Amino acid sequence: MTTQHLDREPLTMDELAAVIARDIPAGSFVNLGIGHPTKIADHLPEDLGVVLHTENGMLGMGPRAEDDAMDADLTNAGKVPVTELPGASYFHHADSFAMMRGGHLDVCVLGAYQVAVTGDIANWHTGRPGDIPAVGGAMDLAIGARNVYAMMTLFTKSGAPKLVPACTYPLTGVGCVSRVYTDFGVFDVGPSGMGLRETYGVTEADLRARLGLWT
Amino acid sequence: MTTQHLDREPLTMDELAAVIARDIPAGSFVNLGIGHPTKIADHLPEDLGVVLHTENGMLGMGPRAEDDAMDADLTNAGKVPVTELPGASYFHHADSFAMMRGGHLDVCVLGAYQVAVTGDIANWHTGRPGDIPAVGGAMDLAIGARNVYAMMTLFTKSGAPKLVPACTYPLTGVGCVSRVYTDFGVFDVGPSGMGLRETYGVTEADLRARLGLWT
Amino acid sequence: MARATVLGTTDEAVAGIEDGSTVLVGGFGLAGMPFDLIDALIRQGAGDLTVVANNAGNGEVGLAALLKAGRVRKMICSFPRQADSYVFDGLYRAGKVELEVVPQGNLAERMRAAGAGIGGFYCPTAVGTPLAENKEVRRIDGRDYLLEYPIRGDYALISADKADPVGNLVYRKTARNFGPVMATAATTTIVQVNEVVELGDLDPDSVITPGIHVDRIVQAETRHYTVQGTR
Amino acid sequence: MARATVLGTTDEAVAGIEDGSTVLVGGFGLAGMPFDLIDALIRQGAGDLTVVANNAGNGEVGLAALLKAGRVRKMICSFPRQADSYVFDGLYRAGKVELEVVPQGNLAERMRAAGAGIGGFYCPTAVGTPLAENKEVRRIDGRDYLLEYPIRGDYALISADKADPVGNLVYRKTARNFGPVMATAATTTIVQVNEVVELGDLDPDSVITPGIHVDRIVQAETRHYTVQGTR
Repeated sequence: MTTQHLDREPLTMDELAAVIARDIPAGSFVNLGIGHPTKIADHLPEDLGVVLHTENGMLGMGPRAEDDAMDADLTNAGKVPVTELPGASYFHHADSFAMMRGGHLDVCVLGAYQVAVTGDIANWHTGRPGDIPAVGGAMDLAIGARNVYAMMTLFTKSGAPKLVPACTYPLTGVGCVSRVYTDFGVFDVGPSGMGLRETYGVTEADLRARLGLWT
Repeated sequence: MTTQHLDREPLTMDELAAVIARDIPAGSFVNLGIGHPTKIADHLPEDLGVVLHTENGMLGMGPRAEDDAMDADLTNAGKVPVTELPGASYFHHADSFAMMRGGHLDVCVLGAYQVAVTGDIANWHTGRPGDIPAVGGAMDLAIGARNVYAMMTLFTKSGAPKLVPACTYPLTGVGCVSRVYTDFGVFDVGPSGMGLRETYGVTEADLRARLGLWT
Repeated sequence: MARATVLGTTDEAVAGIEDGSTVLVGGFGLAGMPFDLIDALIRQGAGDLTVVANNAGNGEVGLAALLKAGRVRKMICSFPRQADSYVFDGLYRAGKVELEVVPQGNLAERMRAAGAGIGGFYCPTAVGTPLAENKEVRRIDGRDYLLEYPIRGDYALISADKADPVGNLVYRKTARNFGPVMATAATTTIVQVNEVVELGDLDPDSVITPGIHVDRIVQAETRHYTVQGTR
Repeated sequence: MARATVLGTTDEAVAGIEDGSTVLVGGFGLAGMPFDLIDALIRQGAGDLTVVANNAGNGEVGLAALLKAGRVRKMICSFPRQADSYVFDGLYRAGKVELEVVPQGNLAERMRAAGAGIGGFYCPTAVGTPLAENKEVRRIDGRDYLLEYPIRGDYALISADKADPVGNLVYRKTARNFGPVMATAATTTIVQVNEVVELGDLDPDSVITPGIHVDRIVQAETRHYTVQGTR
């Protein structure tokens, strides 16, 4: 059953961050990928008890550090200075990625170039000749959490869908994404097929037509 | 060239411990197996800077703890209460055995039922029916250090050599021992053949004859 | 993995452990053994357990008491036979408990692999020995290795020195032993601690087990300072 | 592994590094980067290096300066391309440096394997992606894994917060990153620290890198507190 939010425009990335934040269960351990997903942190109420993991070796990450609070020894995975919350802990990279790969994180939210209806994700490399490949922790994150969500605009600037039958960009992970949050709608994806949970500023029928994914 | 110490009896286990201690280079990281090898610690001068590893998770182990110094949280691999020296560190079992398996220890001295001239060692299981097998860290220790030495009496109580062409007891490790310290003599062993370094209370010729290892 | 919960009693801490579970039990001999949790597990009644631990109990306390109560179907451990392991020895000889012997370092590394999402690893330990039987051998860079698989637990019962309310743990001396590894390898990790401290009281740089690996915390009822053999 | 030595200068600390060495360089971006050791390595002159690090340099300092000096034949890293990685970008596009991209977690785990004597391990990361090319795939319990091999270093250059005279290390916050793993994976581990403390000043329960993994220690000449992008 799809909920259609038709009394409004499609979501801004900040509104989308709030929508994702509402879906994160209390007390979860969460990794927010570089880029748009970082914004989700601003919408997590403190009393929800969500603990943020940053793969460069920390649990209990607080908000971005400003001015005097900036410490060169305390950054997030995007190398942005951050702060430490009470109950934080530090660990080395092998332990940090063991934590991720071992399935200890509840949710990871990743930005994406493309997500396939099968749950494949492409977010590390455009594949364009001359582009320097740089994967960082993307592939580890993609397979690491119990629930991997993608957060992206649904269409490219030129209007091409980024939710696709099969990714054309080099893959980051196979069948690992279970939900895709976009400005126009929220989708379930994976091996058992795709479902449309919500639409924003567009009807289900219009969205299906525009994506060309259903017949 | 074999050095023959003929003006004396064969070594006691305590004297043997002192002989081994003299061969341990200054500043080495050393693991001493349960049983006779534990005695070697008593013969390591403090200024030699040898650091003792105990595989249950400690570097910088000090002497056995007595009376009030006994702490249930501080034992060696034989579960004997020990003490902590300045500069000690604690770590968990996976890190401790990674340290060993990764070749970071300079010397490990093990007790043995049998050692083969090829460097095989048997020290964990008699193989007798009804005996409960218990390996502990023996197999990890046998392959873990850069130099693995065996310390044992050369003959069983019934007079059978324990330095043998091939072990008859179940193996602990293959080709891993490089030197065998015994009450009657010190031997080099390994893939390149065996050599007799020193004898105690017996001539080289007598010892060779008694072992029946050389023709 | 919701955040850790601090419970009031060891009985609450071990609630829900099912018959047939695989339970990782911390400790090296008596050091670090979670005595109170094991006593609670005996009261709780779960049986047909597979227990993974370094030893198979000492005297009649802790793991030995669990064995004596007949709750253990199989022991996976490195060193069952000790001077005071008579409870296990008797059960084993009577065919009442199965035994799988695993080298100590492999026991630790296989649990680490389970916690770290590693599917298997090549290990040089035990090559050419009876414990290599039925294991795949692979030669890498001129050295032989055995393929070892992860050991996972449904539950881990461990002890630590201090916990904060979100489950961060620090340990004391060699009582640390298997605790940090077992905490990562079990679906539900239950910890008895000497002390529950306030949030913010642990130095984040000195935390050994981050709270993400801990599910239930309980303050130990009695602090065990008994040295093995002197009990 | 003789015991660690505390040296007076960074030049002494990097003495003897040969042309063609594989050097593991700590740091995640600028956090934890051993700036002084890299500067000393540039003065020392070793070239034709294979450098293993998370990134490929920022601005013109640290690793970027080493690259700019033309000493690096190959970079093995997870994330070379950054906003300020123009030195590497230029060299790479000019064909003057080779690049091997390794997922960040695999980079860490492969160095851990080297330090832990593991011959190889099965890892689920990168299955089905271009980075799986030429890697052996194995299905274990219904999931596919890639066989990954250890990455060893001849030298590791890392930074830590404090060392004691026997080489025990503690780190500060996320500057810890690759330090503890690289320390185990190199034949010779060289560490710059903010402070060398007296023997006994570090709590043995809080030591992160035991001294056995450390060979040379030097106090950093300047304490780097520059935050990336604000330099």
